[in-house]
Amino acid sequence: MSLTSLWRAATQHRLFWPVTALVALLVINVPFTPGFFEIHLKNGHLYGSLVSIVLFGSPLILVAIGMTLVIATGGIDLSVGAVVAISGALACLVVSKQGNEDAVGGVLLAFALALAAALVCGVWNGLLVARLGIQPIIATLILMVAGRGIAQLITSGQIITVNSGAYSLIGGGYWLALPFSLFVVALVVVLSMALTRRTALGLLVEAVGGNAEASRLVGIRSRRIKIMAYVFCGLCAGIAGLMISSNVSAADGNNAGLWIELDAILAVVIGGTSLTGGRFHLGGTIIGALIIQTLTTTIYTIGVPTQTNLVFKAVVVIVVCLMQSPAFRAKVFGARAQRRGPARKTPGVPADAPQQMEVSP
Amino acid sequence: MAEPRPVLEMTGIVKEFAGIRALSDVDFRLFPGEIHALLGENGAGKSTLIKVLTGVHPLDGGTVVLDGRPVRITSPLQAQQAGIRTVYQEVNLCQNLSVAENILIGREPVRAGRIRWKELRRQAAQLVTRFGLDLDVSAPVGSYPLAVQQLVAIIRAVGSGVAGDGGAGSGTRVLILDEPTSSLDRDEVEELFALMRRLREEGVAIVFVSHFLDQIYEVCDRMTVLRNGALVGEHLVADLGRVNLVKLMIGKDLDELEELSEHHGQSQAGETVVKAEGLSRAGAIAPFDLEVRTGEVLGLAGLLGSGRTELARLLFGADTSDSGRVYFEGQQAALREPNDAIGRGVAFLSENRRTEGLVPDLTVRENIILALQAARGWTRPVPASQRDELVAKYIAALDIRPADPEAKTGSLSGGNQQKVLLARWLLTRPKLLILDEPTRGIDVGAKAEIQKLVVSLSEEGVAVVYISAELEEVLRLSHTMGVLRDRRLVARMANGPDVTAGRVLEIIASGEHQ
Amino acid sequence: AKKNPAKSAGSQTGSKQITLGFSQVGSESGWRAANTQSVKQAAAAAGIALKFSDAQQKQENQISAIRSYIAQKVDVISFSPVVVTGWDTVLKEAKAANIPVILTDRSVETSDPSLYVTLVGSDFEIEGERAAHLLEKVLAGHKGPVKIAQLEGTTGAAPAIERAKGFATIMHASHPEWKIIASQTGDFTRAGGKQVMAAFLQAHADIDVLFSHNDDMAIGAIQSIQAAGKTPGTDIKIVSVDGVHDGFVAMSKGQINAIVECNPLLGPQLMDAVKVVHAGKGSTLPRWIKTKESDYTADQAAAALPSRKY
Amino acid sequence: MSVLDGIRTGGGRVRLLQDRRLPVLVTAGLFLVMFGFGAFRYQSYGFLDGQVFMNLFIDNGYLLAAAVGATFVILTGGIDLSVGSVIGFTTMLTAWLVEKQGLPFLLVAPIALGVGAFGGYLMGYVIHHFEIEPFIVTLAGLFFFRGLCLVISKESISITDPTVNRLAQTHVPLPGGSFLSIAAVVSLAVLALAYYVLHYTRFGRRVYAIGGNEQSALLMGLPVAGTKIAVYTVSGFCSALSGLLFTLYIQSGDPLHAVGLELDAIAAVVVGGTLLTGGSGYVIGTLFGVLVLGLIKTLIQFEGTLSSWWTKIATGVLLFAFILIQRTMTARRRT
Ligand SMILES: Nc1ncnc2c1ncn2[C@@H]1O[C@H](COP(=O)(O)OP(=O)(O)OP(=O)(O)O)[C@@H](O)[C@H]1O
Ligand SMILES: Nc1ncnc2c1ncn2[C@@H]1O[C@H](COP(=O)(O)OP(=O)(O)OP(=O)(O)O)[C@@H](O)[C@H]1O
Ligand SMILES: [Mg+2]
Ligand SMILES: [Mg+2]
Repeated sequence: MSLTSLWRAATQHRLFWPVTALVALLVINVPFTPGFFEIHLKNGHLYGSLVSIVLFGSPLILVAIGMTLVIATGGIDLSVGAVVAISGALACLVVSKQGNEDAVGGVLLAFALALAAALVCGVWNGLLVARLGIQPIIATLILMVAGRGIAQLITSGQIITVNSGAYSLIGGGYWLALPFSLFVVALVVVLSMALTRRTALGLLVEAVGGNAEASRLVGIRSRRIKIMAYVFCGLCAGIAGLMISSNVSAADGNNAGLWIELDAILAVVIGGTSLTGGRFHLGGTIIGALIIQTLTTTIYTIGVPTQTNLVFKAVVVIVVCLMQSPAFRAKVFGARAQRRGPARKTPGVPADAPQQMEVSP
Repeated sequence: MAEPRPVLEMTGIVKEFAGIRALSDVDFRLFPGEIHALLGENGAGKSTLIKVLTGVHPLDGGTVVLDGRPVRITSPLQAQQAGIRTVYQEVNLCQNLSVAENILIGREPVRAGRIRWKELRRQAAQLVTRFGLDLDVSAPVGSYPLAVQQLVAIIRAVGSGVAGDGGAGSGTRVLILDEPTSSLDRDEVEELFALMRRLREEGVAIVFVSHFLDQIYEVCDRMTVLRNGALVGEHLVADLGRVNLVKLMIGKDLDELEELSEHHGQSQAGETVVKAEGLSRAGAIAPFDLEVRTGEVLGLAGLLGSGRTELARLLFGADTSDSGRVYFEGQQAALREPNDAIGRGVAFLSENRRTEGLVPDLTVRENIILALQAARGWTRPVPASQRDELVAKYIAALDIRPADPEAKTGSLSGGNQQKVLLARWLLTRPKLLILDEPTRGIDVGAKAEIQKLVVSLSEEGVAVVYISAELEEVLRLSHTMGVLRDRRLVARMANGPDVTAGRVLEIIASGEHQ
Repeated sequence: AKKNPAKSAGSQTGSKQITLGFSQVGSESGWRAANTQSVKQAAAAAGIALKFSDAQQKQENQISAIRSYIAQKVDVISFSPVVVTGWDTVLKEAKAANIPVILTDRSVETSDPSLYVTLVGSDFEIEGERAAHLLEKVLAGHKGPVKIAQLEGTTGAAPAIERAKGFATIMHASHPEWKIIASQTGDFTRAGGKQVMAAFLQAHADIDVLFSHNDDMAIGAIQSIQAAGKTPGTDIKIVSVDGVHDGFVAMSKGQINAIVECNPLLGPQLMDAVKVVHAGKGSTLPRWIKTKESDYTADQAAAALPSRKY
Repeated sequence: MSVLDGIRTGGGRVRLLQDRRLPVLVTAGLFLVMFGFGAFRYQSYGFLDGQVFMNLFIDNGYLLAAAVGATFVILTGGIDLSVGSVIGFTTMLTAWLVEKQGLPFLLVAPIALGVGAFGGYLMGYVIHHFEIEPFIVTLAGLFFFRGLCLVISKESISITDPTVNRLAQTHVPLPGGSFLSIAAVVSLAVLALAYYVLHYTRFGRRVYAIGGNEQSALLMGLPVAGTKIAVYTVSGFCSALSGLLFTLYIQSGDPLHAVGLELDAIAAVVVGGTLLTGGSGYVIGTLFGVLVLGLIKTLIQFEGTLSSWWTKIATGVLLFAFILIQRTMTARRRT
């Protein structure tokens, strides 16, 4: 009895379906990789599928978090992939120019420059959207196209390899036996949660995304808010770029973060944030990103034939989305729900209502 | 004579939203050739009943019988095909389409599948003029003021019935009007009533929702009263006096209305809050001077489209002015954005709550807190405790239902949404409060509350600009009156016993003020 | 900073300078960049006016580029086909405008062989076979079954398909004991190679050999292998294709056991061909001018490393 | 009623401000300016040769067809990301059926179109009835159809079928010695048809109504469900058609054909002055959007000195310059 009500409460929860999907995906792996959930210590750090999911998933999580805010303002940012490439390229260039690549100072300088570049990209997008009023998808498409070029310009089309322990830490290294990127992600998540929920930023963003004109009329400086969102998104992409390049100790202007924007948007939506703007859910986004990374890993581990990768991905995505859609559940499991629905009981008509109603002659 | 068979009979109607009962076991019947008032407080369930009938929301229980045949209507389209035409409460038009299309879309005149645009415009213009309106039917409907849009929506609904074309809509059996007059002026209301009477002669059954009791008593034959989603009774209008009606609606006597008679004592002329000199905006309103002092209520009267909203929007910086200057408390202000004005203690309740007021996805609490929060900036959130206390206070003060700060504002009833917006501005403690149609869609009880609120605010020294399509309301509340005509401020005068509705209308008609 | 192209339009101004229209696939990899580099330098060196355009991996772009070269009446058109099929129409137009065409890097399928004069480049399928033969060397003395993991290039891309094909041919022909137990695409990128390899290592404890369709993926994979606590090159033998600089670095460290060189520096050969063709002696050229390439094993790596230009 | 006179005059003014044709006109104008620039800069390369202009249509015919489909979707406020994949899939399916199964092209074509339309229908159905964001459903579509390409075959299939060759190589001569390809002509026909449908049929007006305000459209008693699904079906159909044109253009099926083309299509639509929020825009604008993108490519090719990355950067810069000017010319005061 109370159990069923508990169950209903659980299923009502926003994160129920995303989490279910995630768990399901993880479990699928077990028959193919018996030791899937095992985690053991390999030369000084944790090692196992779950670990690598987190490790390889971190950049996506970061980008998706930034994307969440942009989408909440009713926008979208297609340029994150390019920004990833730019920041990675710039950082690696700087590091590789150092005499001693391991010098922490040089690496920090590289980070600073890369993030500065990412920030500029964010500001650029923000200005195009908020100041010039260009439609977000097209405004960011510009940087999506040109940004790749810039990244390749930086690397002059080559792959810049760095051999710097310090640099490889952020995206590939371990700390306290855990992937260092885990800490970075955690930091960013905490920051963004604080930024949006401890301050009023979250509310204002949701207002702007929910009804721009109304927001203007209550005096919200929606332009600033939007610009901030794009800048934040740019920064997240920048950090992701550092991670991706650091993970392989090399910058690949052309391929780094290729199509990551689509996965990020996917993650955001799976996480329960609507592309029309307004309400946003960072927690959901993180789950969404993990789902996608797990999906990727699953494809590799269960030996899906290469040519069916995409079909497999498509099917999983659509199933997850259908499961989340109340309309779908209503239509499919609707029949039972109907019957379980409240039986019509005689309603409590207020006492002072006339008991018998006069009928017109 | 024997009672004719009802054209529509709804019995035991039940509707739930996420467990909340909006309608419980409501019966409703409608006879051909009658105008039937559907009455109740804000949130009583009127609109929901209508939406359930026309297939916007699925029924959770109960039966609908149309012309003696039980029917299951699952979409507005079906409702139309069954001869039920509806004007929903919030104006529902496609702002991007022309007036003509909004009136006739779905029934466009076609030859061999090809739309005949000339004919379309001709028919539309014909309907519009038949309604005594004079509009450019090829202009986008979004370019017209809300009031005009409401008329267009009405024309769309009744038009089909009148212009008996072969389309899916011909032969209207039932016409449903959910608060059609909430933003209309007398003349339009008159036109509407004339039309309704004409249709009644033709045997059309009309459901009429309104919070204006006089209008009810003017046109309706029969009424059904709801309270808290339950049926309270069905009566002949002739059988039930106002006082009893109100009593039925809100479940308690209402005498405050009388008590709050002709208030406009001497405005204890305080210092100037706002002063406009030659302020204007091309195509919207001609240059005007205006001054409002602390504790003064300035009422703006004028016909639909006369420029009241525009005037207000200029004072608030919602639109930028072409010429003129504004001074707040002495020093000049450049109003580029609303928050320039808000920073100086101005608040503006827009007449158009859906597009310019609500953030429907946000909760009541968030909507209420929004203006205050915006003023404080994103870095300084309103402390939770203080916030909840404020919100709770205003929910109680304005009697917002459901009194749940977590409720999604979009799901509130029209009147309650209006109250939320009012609360939003009140807790910014403005120096100048601009109210454009604040009582639109608000029920009798709440209306009285709001009017009293205005009075007490002015007593606390708040300067108020009060715009309402309801002249009496303006006359009753304001210390000074401004009269607009054709987007020009033609007269300003101190309110007094000598200033009567008749006199104001005279000025509006003649255009000058002796 | 754009100079007025009219100056460089040799063919128009009647001077003897040859104008070559070159349409590059794109710039998807370091290999490609080196290739572009080489073409540009060689052109400059040979005093040929080069009109270069990058097709961003899109055949339609390449086709319209070729069209625009025809419109610009260049003397010779050259391009490295993004895919092998679908060139007939545009090549016919070139022929109609009697502009000779030289393919670089990969060949095309066409109904009418007269549509292009010659191909300067290598053969991916053969590279696959060479890889297999190299693996034989690497595994010399190894007994028993060999479990192979394969890192494929971008799914559907010609090099990926052909290299896999070539490798498989030899394997099936002469090595029943070899078995490909896992094969996935790493999109020719390091990140791809690393992720896929990491997953492979989780799923299959016992991989003996990694065959990677290019060095970048191999380099990525090496990192995963190390993370899994194994020694690349020893616990898992690695054979890959391309021979980019970093590949050789890895090989000199013994992390890669053998590399099939696929030489991007075909600019000089191309320019020679262009001159011949423009002189009207195209018929004297072989249908396929093979690029100078060789195979390397770890022991040669250190020696070869300094000479790697890309 | 005379009180509304003021309103009527106001109406005129406001309508002038909000004339929805403005963006299209501006786009067209800018296109001509750009073309003039090219003509001036590359005159010595025969840029003014009528064929260079015709090549814009020949080289972008398939894009035009796809963009027209996308216009329908975007006008309802939706979006279709599956365009590129459906094109790729169509080329693959066609090539496979014609070459490997030996079916006649004239039989294969309708099959391909049917498949594309059906795919669109399915996506529309899911979008509307299960209330899932178009972006996501069509993104899944993107993955799915691209995947199907590879399932058919990893390798590209060249088409030697004589019918295809004839169709591909037929030149439709034009006065002035220049010519168009069949594909270009077809795409222009599609454009004309789309224009007619959008502006002279009830369906077309419903598309605009839904884009204007779906909720209102529903309450006005318009068949929203049908229209929305139909719109995605149209888009699927156009994508498939575009795929066929692409097959003619390239005479081969390749699993990697038209990757990312959806973005070009969307960009073309938006550059053509259509709002992604729906309800506002003209399919003619889409034509100019396509031409502008094509022209950008052409200019860069004629420049001929740009390295790979400068090509990308230049593309972005030109796009930006274009949109910026368009934006500043159409920007109107807020009312
Ligand atoms: N979509 C919805 N979701 C949840 N609750 C709803 C929804 N629509 C209406 N309600 C609730 O149903 C009740 C009746 O609302 P309804 O709009 O019928 O009132 P009403 O009589 O029209 O009031 P008003 O006079 O203000 O228009 C309200 O409590 C409202 O909160
Ligand atoms: N014909 C019209 N075309 C465009 N805009 C119009 C037209 N008529 C009115 N408006 C707009 O309506 C406003 C002028 O009417 P306004 O709403 O201010 O008068 P009002 O007295 O407030 O009418 P209402 O009582 O309906 O609010 C301005 O916003 C003006 O732009
Ligand atoms: Mg209502
Ligand atoms: Mg008004």
